[in-house]
Amino acid sequence: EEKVLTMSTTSSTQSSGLLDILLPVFEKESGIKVKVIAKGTGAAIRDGQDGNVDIIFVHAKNRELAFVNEGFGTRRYPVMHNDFVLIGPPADPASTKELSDITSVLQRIAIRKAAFISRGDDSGTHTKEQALWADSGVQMLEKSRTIVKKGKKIQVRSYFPADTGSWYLSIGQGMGKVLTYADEKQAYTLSDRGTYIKFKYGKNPAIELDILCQGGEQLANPYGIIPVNPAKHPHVNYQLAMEFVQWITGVRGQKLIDAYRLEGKQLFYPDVL
Amino acid sequence: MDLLVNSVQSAFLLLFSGDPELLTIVWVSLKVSGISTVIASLFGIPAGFLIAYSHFHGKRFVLTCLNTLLALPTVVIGLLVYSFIARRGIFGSLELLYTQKAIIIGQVILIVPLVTSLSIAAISKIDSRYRKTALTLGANQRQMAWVIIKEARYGIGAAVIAAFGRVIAEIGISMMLGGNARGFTRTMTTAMALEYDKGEFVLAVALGLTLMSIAFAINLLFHFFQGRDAIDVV
Amino acid sequence: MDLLVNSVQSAFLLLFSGDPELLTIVWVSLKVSGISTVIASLFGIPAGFLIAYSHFHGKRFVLTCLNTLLALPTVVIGLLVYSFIARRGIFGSLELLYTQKAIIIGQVILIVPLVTSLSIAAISKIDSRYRKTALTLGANQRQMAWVIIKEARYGIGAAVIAAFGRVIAEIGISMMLGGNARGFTRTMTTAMALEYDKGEFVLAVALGLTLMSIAFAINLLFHFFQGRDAIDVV
Amino acid sequence: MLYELSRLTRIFKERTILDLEHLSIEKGKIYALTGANGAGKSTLLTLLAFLDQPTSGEIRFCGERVRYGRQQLLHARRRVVLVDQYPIHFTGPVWKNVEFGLKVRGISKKLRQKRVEEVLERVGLENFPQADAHKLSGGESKRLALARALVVEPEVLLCDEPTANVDAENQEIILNILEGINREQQTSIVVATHYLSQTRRLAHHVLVLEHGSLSETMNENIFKCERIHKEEDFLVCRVGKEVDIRLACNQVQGLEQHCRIHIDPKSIKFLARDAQTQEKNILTGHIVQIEQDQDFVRCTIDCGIRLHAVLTMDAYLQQQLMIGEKRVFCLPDTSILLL
Amino acid sequence: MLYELSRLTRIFKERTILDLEHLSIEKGKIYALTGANGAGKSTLLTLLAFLDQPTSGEIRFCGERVRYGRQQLLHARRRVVLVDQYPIHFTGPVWKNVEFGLKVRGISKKLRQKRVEEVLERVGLENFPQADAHKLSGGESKRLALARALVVEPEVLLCDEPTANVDAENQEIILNILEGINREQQTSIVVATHYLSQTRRLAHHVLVLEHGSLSETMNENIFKCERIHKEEDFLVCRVGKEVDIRLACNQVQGLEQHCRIHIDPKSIKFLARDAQTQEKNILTGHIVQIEQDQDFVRCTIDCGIRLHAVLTMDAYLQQQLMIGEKRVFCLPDTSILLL
Ligand SMILES: Nc1ncnc2c1ncn2[C@@H]1O[C@H](COP(=O)(O)OP(=O)(O)OP(=O)(O)O)[C@@H](O)[C@H]1O
Ligand SMILES: Nc1ncnc2c1ncn2[C@@H]1O[C@H](COP(=O)(O)OP(=O)(O)OP(=O)(O)O)[C@@H](O)[C@H]1O
Ligand SMILES: [Mg+2]
Ligand SMILES: [Mg+2]
Repeated sequence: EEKVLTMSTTSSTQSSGLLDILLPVFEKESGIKVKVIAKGTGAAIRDGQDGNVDIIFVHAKNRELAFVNEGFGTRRYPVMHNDFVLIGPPADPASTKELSDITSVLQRIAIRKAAFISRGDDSGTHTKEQALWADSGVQMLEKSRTIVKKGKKIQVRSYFPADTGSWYLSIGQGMGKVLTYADEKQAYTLSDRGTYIKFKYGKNPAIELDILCQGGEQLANPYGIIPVNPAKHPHVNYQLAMEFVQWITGVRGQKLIDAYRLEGKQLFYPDVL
Repeated sequence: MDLLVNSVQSAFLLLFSGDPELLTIVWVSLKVSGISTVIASLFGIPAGFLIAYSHFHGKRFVLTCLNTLLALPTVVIGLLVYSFIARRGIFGSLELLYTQKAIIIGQVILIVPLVTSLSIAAISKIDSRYRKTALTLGANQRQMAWVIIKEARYGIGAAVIAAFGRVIAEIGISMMLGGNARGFTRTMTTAMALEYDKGEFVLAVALGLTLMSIAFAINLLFHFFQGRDAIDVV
Repeated sequence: MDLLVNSVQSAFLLLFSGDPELLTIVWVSLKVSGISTVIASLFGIPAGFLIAYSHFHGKRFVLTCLNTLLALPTVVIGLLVYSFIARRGIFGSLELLYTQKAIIIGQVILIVPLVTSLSIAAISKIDSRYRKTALTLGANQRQMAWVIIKEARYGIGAAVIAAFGRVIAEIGISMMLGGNARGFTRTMTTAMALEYDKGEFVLAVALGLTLMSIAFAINLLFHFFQGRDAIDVV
Repeated sequence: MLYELSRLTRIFKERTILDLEHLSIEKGKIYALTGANGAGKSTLLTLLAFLDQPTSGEIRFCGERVRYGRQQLLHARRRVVLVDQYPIHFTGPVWKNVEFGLKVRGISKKLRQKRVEEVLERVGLENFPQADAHKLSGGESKRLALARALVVEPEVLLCDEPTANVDAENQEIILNILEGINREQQTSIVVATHYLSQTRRLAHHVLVLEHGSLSETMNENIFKCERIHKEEDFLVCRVGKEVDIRLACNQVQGLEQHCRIHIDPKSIKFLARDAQTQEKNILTGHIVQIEQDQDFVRCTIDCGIRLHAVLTMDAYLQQQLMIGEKRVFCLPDTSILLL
Repeated sequence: MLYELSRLTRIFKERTILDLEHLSIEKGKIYALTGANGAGKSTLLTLLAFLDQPTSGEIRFCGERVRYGRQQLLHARRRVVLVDQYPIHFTGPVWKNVEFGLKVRGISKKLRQKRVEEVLERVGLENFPQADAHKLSGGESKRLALARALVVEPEVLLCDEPTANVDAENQEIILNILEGINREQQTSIVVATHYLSQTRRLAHHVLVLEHGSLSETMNENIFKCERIHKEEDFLVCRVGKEVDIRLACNQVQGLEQHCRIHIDPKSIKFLARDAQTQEKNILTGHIVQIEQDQDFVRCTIDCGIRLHAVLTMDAYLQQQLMIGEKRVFCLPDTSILLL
């Protein structure tokens, strides 16, 4: 019988093309086929909670840890990381180039009311963006909606800078679409490096946006992999999941990640190697 | 099961919360899909009449093409329209991208084939004596067309309703050409897709149910206008 | 403009490359949408007949509901089906999620209202003398229904084609319930969406054009079966 | 009894179209059903064919009360076939249309072939088996409808105006077919018609409908008239352009400007050339048609309006009525009925 | 000349339905158009109404060659109205249907109101202005179609079987209307009909179509017959169940088992009770109908089949034909035509 491992992951691992390099090798070496379901981080974690998949591979560290704490996952294994970059129009209307620190850049953008595009989709990137806004001291607004879950009323909250008027656009879409949008509107946005490289160097016509701020602990973007807990969902294929975890955090997997180049640029940095 | 129950309750809360953001979203949805449907009907019904009632070489080919266009995926429409109205496209200077107008353009392209093709089906089953009678009684081409369209109104009505349903439930084009910008081009469906992406399934379904209630209200209105007789058969 | 030209060229390359992965994708698309359309038709056409030809209290209400269901967004269908077939759902043990069967279930739900509603429109315009004639000549209910459905075949054919177009071009349900897993549930449209996500616009449109060519071929076949007479009007 | 209808009504949107106290139809007989447009003939035939339900009242068919359940209806309908006034054909060739009734009865292909050929020959459509049924001419289409009914050899054949739109030759043929199947297969037949003169020779009974009820008076000699002036004990009404009729005053209570009158054809009296009479209504007209009506003779007089008179054979021979002759006749008071 | 048709054909799918060498129709006259089912009457009327184009040949209307451009057609069509054989009505009430022709001509609401009321009254539908046109009875529907045409007061009125399905009273009324508008408004009228006896009294000319061409012989006295046996110089054919007709041998070259014959009504000769004759075909039958046909007298004889004979008035008076009488008559060889 065919061994199939079902994995939920964020779109960025898939659309960056990394999985297309990793999985065929893994499949050849272990005889395990990996069925990849790529979606937003929120939905991917949700898949794990619901036991629809055997393993999740995402980038939202706090939520990953919560996932493990609540008993849905056995353990978070760090796999790799890359970083977020703040990009914007070459003309740089908010003059952010003179600043090096991401929080002050965001502050300046808010003060100048320069157009900023937000993912607004609770993805890893969006979670990061919200945290950065909070750190930058820009006043945040909270918006909540009441919904019912398991018979109880609960609030669904979202945060965004106050006084946004028309400069802060929350578009609730994937990274690629946000880049396209920002390019069209010549606006600033926060992106993961992989997608940015792809859209800047791998696409014709390329986006015009440039990196205006990068580096620093605050912009780190770690990816973790978590097998779904068989104690919670007995049907999951924990054994295959662990085989994959061992492989990807092992030498073979880590080397492949390290060697992966998109448009000649390194995208991900292995955590274990 | 849970999901459904929770969502129904949440939908009620949403509907009665009077949340201004939700109202905006509903209004944008209705406006955009309403306008798209009207434009597509104004174009598709006469086109359907013309195609059904003319003889020309390659008519079968045109029909096959129309039916093929029914399978036009929203991604393709989105990208093609995008390539024209993007900043660097031919119509870039009109600044249409990420506006409601852009959604309307895309949606019209999406449903014109549907309205046309279903209108042809409805119109071509109308007894040819209607045409002859109208003409012999002195109708000109336009008046004759009107007679035929009136006789086919139930089928055409169904086409228009189907088209409206298609666009109000449509996500791809609204996302790609509208951009799902909060307060500007966010529609019920893009909002729903967003909540789904976030993993907020209850909220997504609740928004969907809100959409359905609104669609229901509109259909009630439509039925009312279409009149009693349309459905009396046997 | 560029996009279109490049895409057309790429589409040709794709089509004639004989890439086995592409072939799998095409095959999955066709299989899934074909089966969905057949199931939905087997259910929707008889349902349409029954609704059109029976008198019952609340018929108008049923019609309005049907029309409302035309506006059912794919996200809602996706989530509701998901909640049933997810591991924790009632049918979780069937392991349907992220399989082609799941897509088919969702798509059937998507288009049954379309097929039913358009069949009703087609059938209810059929002269009531057909029914009377069939009955007086000794037909039983089933045989009479068959007569009526045959007389309405052009309208019903249009409904089926529209439904097929709807599902083969559909993305949301295939994504949510199929999961776009390569080699398993990747369809033309989810592949397209993926390429779009990757920013590979040319490839996305090229896939779209490939889809259109296939849809065209299928429509040609369909036209061929529907026969010559169906479109002869005037 | 084939059919027994009692206290039957059929109401459409508050308008009572049929209201029959009692009607029996015998087995194996031919009935002609006549009456003005809108009298309810087609509505009645539809009820007799079990294609519609009466609003109230009951229909007994072969002694049993008709029940409107699916299975019972199918059973009854297979014994009765209705040929529509404006027939409609299934899309497809003539052949398929005729074959339909046999096919739904599950009759073998070979037998179908034979019966369809026979019946097409009978109605004179043998040259068109493959023609598109929708493109037939008016009369061909009517004959096809008849063929479709004949092929299943029903016990009861209901024909709504079978000869309308049919050419003279085929009218004869159709009448002969009806006569033939009645004689040879004892098929019971009800024919709705406006051409009584044709049907009279085959019908065993004539039923006249008037506003949905059975009537004694034949629907002929009915005229619209206009009140002109009143004289001592009668009222002068004008029919058509030039004919004045005097109505006795006891009839004319509250008479409106326009009214309709019926003149009993049996009461019209031809006068000898030199006769003297007290009658109020004495008219002169040309005789334009004379025809046999079983034991009677019907005669049409053109006196500005066309009047029909029915005479006994003796009276006819005695009067020596000849075509083209100008004759004087009178309408006794009792022969004129205000409707 | 109103219409002049020359070398006109109309072909449907390789079947030639109409093939007219020449046909002229005069202004201000009433024409009756007759012929067997499928002879092409309706097809011809459709061409005359400019609702269809001839396959070849030309139509001149009021001296001008008809062009099939939109504008020219609209102009011509506004002068000519066709009443269909099986009319169809627009969904909606009777009133709206009648109003249609006036509305498309942009006539004011007030005038429309008046004209519609008038014409409904004329065809006896004044009580149904709000009735659903699709639910009318057969004859009411026919009359509505006529009303719809009359209301626009066309120069030319083409009626396809206007009296079929219409009751006796209204048949009279319709014939009178046609006569009236022809006399008072000089409307030119062409009426396709199978009831020549009715139309004869108003038609100035009778056109007979046979297989799409004009014919001299009336389409009556046409019978199917079956070859029985051959005698010396003639062939015996059986018509119907019992009548034997002898055909002269010069006609019967290669005759098949079944054939059709036409008997010229004008050539039938009644014999004196004691007359002797050399004729081959001597028959006996009852006289069942006699009617006036302008200067002639038509007589129907039932001798197993129904034969029509046409006599001059003199011959009729001399023969003293009486209804019910049994008479002997002969069919001269030249009166029988093999079709
Ligand atoms: N479904 C219906 N709804 C309303 N009125 C109806 C319906 N069917 C028939 N009628 C009315 O009932 C009356 C009788 O109709 P019916 O067809 O029985 O007449 P008929 O005797 O057959 O007349 P004709 O000689 O013209 O065929 C007509 O006035 C008609 O308008
Ligand atoms: N559109 C068509 N396609 C093919 N055949 C046709 C078409 N219309 C008419 N016909 C055929 O042409 C012939 C003449 O038809 P038409 O309707 O003119 O006859 P008609 O003289 O009016 O006969 P009727 O007395 O029965 O009304 C018929 O045999 C008919 O089947
Ligand atoms: Mg009737
Ligand atoms: Mg005809």
